[in-house]
Amino acid sequence: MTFEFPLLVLLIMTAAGAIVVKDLISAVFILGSYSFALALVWALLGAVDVAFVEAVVGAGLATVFFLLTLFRMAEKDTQIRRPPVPWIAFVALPLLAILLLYGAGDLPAFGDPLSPASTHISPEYLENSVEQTRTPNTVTAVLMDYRALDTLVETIVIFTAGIACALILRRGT
Amino acid sequence: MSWLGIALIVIGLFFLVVGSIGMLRLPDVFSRAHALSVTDSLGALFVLLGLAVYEGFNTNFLRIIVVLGLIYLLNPVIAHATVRAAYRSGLRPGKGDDQ
Amino acid sequence: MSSFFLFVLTTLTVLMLVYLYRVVRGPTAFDRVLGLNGISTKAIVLLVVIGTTFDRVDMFVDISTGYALLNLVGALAIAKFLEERGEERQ
Amino acid sequence: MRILTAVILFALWLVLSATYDPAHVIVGAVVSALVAWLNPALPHMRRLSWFAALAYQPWLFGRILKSGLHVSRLILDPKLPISPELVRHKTKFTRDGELVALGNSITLTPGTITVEVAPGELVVHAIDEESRKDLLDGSFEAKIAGVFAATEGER
Repeated sequence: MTFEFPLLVLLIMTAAGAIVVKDLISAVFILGSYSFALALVWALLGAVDVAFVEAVVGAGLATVFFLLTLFRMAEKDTQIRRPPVPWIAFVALPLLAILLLYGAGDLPAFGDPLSPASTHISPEYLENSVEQTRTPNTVTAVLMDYRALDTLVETIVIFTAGIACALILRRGT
Repeated sequence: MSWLGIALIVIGLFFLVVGSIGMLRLPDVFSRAHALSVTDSLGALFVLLGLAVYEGFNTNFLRIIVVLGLIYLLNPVIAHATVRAAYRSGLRPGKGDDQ
Repeated sequence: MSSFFLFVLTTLTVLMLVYLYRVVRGPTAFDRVLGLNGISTKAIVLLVVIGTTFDRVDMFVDISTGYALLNLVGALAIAKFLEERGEERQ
Repeated sequence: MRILTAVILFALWLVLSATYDPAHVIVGAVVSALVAWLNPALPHMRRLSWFAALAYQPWLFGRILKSGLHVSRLILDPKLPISPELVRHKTKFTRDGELVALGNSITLTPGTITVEVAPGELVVHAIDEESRKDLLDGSFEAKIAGVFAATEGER
């Protein structure tokens, strides 16, 4: 399945577009489309829940919150004035990229059955999750059952943040 | 059966491509909304219908029809809301406001 | 038959790029919203196509249903805010 | 009427969940009954004649196909022969149900899009002369009046 390639191109183009564009409102919309593309990548990898959260938070909530913020700002502040790029970035960033690519060469290939991650715990989940948790989707089973405490605390954090956002927004009106 | 599905998908792709071309060529917000409505109504309809037929007549067929029904109910609302916002904030069609 | 679906997926992604052009370039904010709506419609269709290739339509249809509903909420919110702002500026 | 809502919701649940063991089905039945009980019935559903509503869909699809082909030809034409214009479209509908159905159908049909809705009047953006004529011949109104024909609801 080589469909990852065009999707990754789309992902990089949206990310670059959000940085390059001149005013913040367009940047917000481009970030929204970036989230859609990223959610598609997650869906393609089979992580349906992550895709769903990405769509809800990235494309839905974040866009609306960003826009809410932008509409309370003066119009001149929504334009980006960027200082010129320092010359050292042109040297350092390619070096960093080469370093990361070099490191990525040692990672096991995607879907390699002999890598540590696929020999140690994944077979356990794949073989037992249906009868232990009665959840047809393994990713959901891992997220909601095997790591339930972790997810619970995460949910508490997100809930608190949501309440804080709601309070701040309410005080304005 | 699968050939019928593929034919429907190809027809849908044609309308999706036409919608994109319209998105590029048409001059202002109001006209571009028409291009989007071609994409939504016909392109998505034929592609999803083709996929449903390709799946065969089981519960998946019904589910794809549910998605299709959602698109048919919701996308006109979105298009209308966007165009109304454009209208109320002072844009008028016809002059081609491609700054 | 898988190559046909690969073709469909690639075409849809290229079409998303076209809408992305409208989002980046579009002179008014409403053009950007329209482009975003086009992208999300493509994303809904694309999800169902991915589901068909994986033979797991049941799983992917759920997300695309969620996408469709979320898309409505987001687009209505954006349209409402843009409307308010437009009235303020006149 | 609430029973009908519950049945529709339950059918939707069955289609989307597609696990038919007793636990899931019972949960679905309870949830859809609860939702139907907690929400007031939509006032327009009482006036809906279901047969006409079902017959309306293929007709609408025919209209969409026809005008979709027309708009596609406009878009692909190298000269781009469009003459977009806003039209004030008088209707005899004043109630929400009819207005929503009419506005939605007009927007769904390529070539015309509803811009403003008020009781008795719609502002419609039409892309060229032919779409404008299609809108003016009033066939949408006739069909939708048929869909909402059962007027025993008082409102």
